[in-house]
Amino acid sequence: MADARIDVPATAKPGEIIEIRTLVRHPMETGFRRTQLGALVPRDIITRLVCTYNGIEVFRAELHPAIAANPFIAFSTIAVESGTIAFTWTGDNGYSVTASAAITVG
Amino acid sequence: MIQLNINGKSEQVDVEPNTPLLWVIREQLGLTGTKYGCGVAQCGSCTVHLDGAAVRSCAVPVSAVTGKKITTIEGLAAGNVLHKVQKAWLDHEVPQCGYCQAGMIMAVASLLRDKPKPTDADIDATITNICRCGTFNQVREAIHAAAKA
Amino acid sequence: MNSDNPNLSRRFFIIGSAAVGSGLALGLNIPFGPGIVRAADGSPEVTAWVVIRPDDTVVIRIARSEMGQGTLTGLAQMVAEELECDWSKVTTEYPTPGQSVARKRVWGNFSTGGSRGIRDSHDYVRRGGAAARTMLIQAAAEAWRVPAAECSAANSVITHQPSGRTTTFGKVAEAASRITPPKDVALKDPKDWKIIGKPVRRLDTLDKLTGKQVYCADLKLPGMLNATIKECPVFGGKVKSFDAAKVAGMKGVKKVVQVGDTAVAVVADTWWQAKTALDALPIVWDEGENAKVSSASIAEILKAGLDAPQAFIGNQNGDAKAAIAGAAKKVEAVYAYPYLNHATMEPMNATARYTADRCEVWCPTQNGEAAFAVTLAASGLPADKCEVYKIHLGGGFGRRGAFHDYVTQAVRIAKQMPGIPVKLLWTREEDMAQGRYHPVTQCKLVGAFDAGNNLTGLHMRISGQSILAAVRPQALQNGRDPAQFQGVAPSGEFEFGYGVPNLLIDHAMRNPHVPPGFWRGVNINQNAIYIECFMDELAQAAGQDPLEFRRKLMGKHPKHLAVLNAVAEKAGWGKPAPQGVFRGLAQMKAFNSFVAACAEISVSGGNKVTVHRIVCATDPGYAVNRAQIERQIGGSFVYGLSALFEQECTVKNGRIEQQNFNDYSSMRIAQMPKVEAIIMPSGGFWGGVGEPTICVAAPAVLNAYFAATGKRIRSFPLKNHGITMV
Amino acid sequence: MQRGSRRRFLAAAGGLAAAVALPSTAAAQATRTPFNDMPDVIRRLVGSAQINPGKVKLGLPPLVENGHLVPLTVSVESPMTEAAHVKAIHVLTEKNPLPEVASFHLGARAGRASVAARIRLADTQTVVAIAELSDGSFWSDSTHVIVTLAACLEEL
Repeated sequence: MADARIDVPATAKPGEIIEIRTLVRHPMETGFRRTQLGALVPRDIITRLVCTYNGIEVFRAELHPAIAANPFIAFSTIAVESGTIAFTWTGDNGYSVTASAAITVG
Repeated sequence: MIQLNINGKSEQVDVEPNTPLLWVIREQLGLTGTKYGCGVAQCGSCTVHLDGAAVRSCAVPVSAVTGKKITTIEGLAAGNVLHKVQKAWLDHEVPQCGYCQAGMIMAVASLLRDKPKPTDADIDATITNICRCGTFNQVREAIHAAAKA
Repeated sequence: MNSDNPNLSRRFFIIGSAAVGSGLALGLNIPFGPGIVRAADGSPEVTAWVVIRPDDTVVIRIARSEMGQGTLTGLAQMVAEELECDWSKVTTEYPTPGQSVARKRVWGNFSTGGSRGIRDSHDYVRRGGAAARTMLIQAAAEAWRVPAAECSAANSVITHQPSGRTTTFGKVAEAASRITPPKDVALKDPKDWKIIGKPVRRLDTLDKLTGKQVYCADLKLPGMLNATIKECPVFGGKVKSFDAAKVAGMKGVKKVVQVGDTAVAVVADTWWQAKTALDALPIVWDEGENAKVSSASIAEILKAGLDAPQAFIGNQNGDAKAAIAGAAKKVEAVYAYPYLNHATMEPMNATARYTADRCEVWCPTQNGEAAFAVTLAASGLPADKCEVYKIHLGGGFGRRGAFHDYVTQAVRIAKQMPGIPVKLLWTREEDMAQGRYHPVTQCKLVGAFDAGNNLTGLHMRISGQSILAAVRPQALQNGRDPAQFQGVAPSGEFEFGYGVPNLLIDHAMRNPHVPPGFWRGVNINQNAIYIECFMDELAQAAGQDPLEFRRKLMGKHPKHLAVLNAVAEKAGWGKPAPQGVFRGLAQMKAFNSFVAACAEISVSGGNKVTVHRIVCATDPGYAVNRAQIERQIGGSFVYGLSALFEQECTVKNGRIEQQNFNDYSSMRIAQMPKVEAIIMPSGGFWGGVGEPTICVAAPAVLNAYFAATGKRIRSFPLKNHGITMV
Repeated sequence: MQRGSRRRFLAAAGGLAAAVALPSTAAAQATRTPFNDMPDVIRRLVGSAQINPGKVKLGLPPLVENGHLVPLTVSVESPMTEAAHVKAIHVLTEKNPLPEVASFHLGARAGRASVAARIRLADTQTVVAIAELSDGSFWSDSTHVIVTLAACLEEL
């Protein structure tokens, strides 16, 4: 599995509300777990997902340790024009992953 | 087709000859009082009688029992009257979860057939069924009570 | 109940099968929505706990699970006591978790573990009975047009005192069910109890004697197929591949399915066909890193924890380390306790039927709500499209309480065969390989004495596996697992019974990959061995009698001391034992009950142990049914002593080595000691029954073994030392 | 990601390359001691505004076994126009080690105020969803979820 999977319709009608689903592979280490030797496993989570549509932010999520491993986030946006819907996940320890999808609106 | 005599009835079953008697009893004949506990003749939950003798049916291929009288827990009572072991089990409230008790009762009924007044040593030597709930003291009391009945 | 009727009356056959039949009918046919006030057969529900049929039969609803421990009967006694019904007319039924969700959890918690079945629900189930009685009386009074205060109920009969008129519960139940339940009801004073506290006969015995009792492994649904499963034997491993074509043509085989990432199942007409095919199925596992782990490597990790600088503190007063450093005399010992499997007689199993808009599960569970939760998760359907039916359990002991892996599997299999009910039944070998094991620990104890042989300090260092860290890490208390200190805690349900001037009890957490679970008694099993055997070691070092040594430390723990004194007195401690017989003691507070045992054993040939007698005392606060408490004590000893003498789960190449009862044995009747129970409820609190006494058998026997042989055994099971139980 | 036919993009980027993206607050949060101060956190989110019941629908299963993976949906009644829309949806818990679960920021371009995620629940507890609307008002819904595993561990 690649780090990120996104599910964006390839085509949509203008003004159509489209559903976007995202999944990114990440342990979302809470900072509350213990190792085999009883030591605390340091927190290591994705803290943010930003979605832009032709460069304009249309959705943003701030995430905390209570988001389950391999964060799945679904939301919607209105198909306004053809172009690119892009996603950026950022988090602890310099984590950053991007993905994008082309959409044809017409 | 294999011909079986079970609880006084004649039955025909269409199974592989090496199928354990336990699974023929449970799955072909629908008599689920006889239990699966281990499959290797260790626990005794599957005990039935072959011509009155206790056997662990999980380790007996069905082909080996043709011509023998099979009795399961469902066939132990005489019509409407409980077998004296069942009666003693009721009086002494032996079962906890009860899963092993059909096998236990069958083993004890066979013991009492062979030794109507078993000593504790006879019980210890003969009754080797596993009961994880641990009802052994009630089992022993009930065996002695059944022997007196 | 007529359960002492030896004859197979008509009732025997009809009620026996009806109990199962109606349960299934409820499951299959009858929607049971919110607000309904009728039972499945149309009889009026007076309160959620009580249904009364026109023939005066009282159906008491039981949310907790009966698995042999007698809670079904005990809870029914609670309701019946306040209801004032005729006990001989009582029967029971399980409400379903789906009904519970729809009715906003009207029956409370379904969880049956931690010896909490009765002690956590006694109050509200009694109120359910009392409310029903009030409503029945009011219904009769309204019919007679008399004040309810002039009426009373006893034995299912309502009497108008001034006129002497009577009616029965069955005649007024319909009217009572329409009355608004009272907001508050008074409960009886325990001294007025007539049914609670009496050794009434169990409600569930007869069918277990005739083969009629349907356990979940016996369930049969129309069109049902049978399945059995193999999960990767290395915990954490996955399925790499399997060759379904190799078995697809075998007789009866319907489908080979992968179940999640980790398991493969065969579905066939019969279970035996499924098992035969699964045995023949080539499966390649991706075993992962854990395949390198062995019991020896785990033991090394735990051993390092015994002296590790960092540990979580569970109980502390004074300065134990300073007391030990300045001691005139030090005593030190290291103990170890292995992994254990529950080995319920009925292997794990569940039956599921899935369609796109409904998922139903029949399963043996200690917590119907938990089974329902995994049904929702595995099916992906909402709560109003799922239902779980609890079918009688062939043992639980903790395996079927917290973890419903077997239910998840059954739903995942059924999802791959929509519309067809599939019964998944594990082999015993699978049950041994896929447990939720009693966790592994080691323990180092150091005691300090002053020049006058007074115990001045004690350090108990536990090193080993935390259940909480594995299953609910977010609930750790800044890393500390409070359950690790059961029996040695500073206060509460598991309060340490000794006053030591300088005390430190701490835990170096070490978490191997083997999945831990809640095994009857949980951590009191090993903690009792550690502390109670070491108390004997300390007494010996001080040259004092083990009972007297303990008594001196128990001044502030009178209830702990009372049960210890009771067993000592009854066993004749201090008086000569029969020739060749030796005694050992132990005490503990567990699950809010105070328990103690005195074991009498003899040893022949240096290693053949006969346990002749165990005198056991318990103070559970209130004793609901002494006959059942006695059976739980005896049964808990079988569970605990089987482990002590014969059981361990060892790890090789990341997997459990034991496969069946041939290499994971369990006590037989020949090994069973006489058990003398002293049930001494002191009132004012509610303690558990099913688990507490398990922990005192093993240390009492070990202390007696030392008395007999002069040898301290500190690692288990005893078979590893060539010691057998005869 | 069940809609296989519609899934047509797999992306993997060099995650650790962009170390510059670490915001300074994340490092601070990473060391936060577990402490659930949900009422204070809510107060910080909404300021002095009233929180009204209604408009929000929080979807969670009534029962979960261990709470490691709990499906969550939140939807809010809103026309989702420039003039009247949902600006943010906050999800909080009362008994997790930390109260915050997630904050979702959206606007009129979302078309529909509806989000889904998978969350963790450490204990049987109430989960709260609060929606912040473009008119400055706050609306909420809450749901009780039973974590059945918690029942095995009470007071151990």
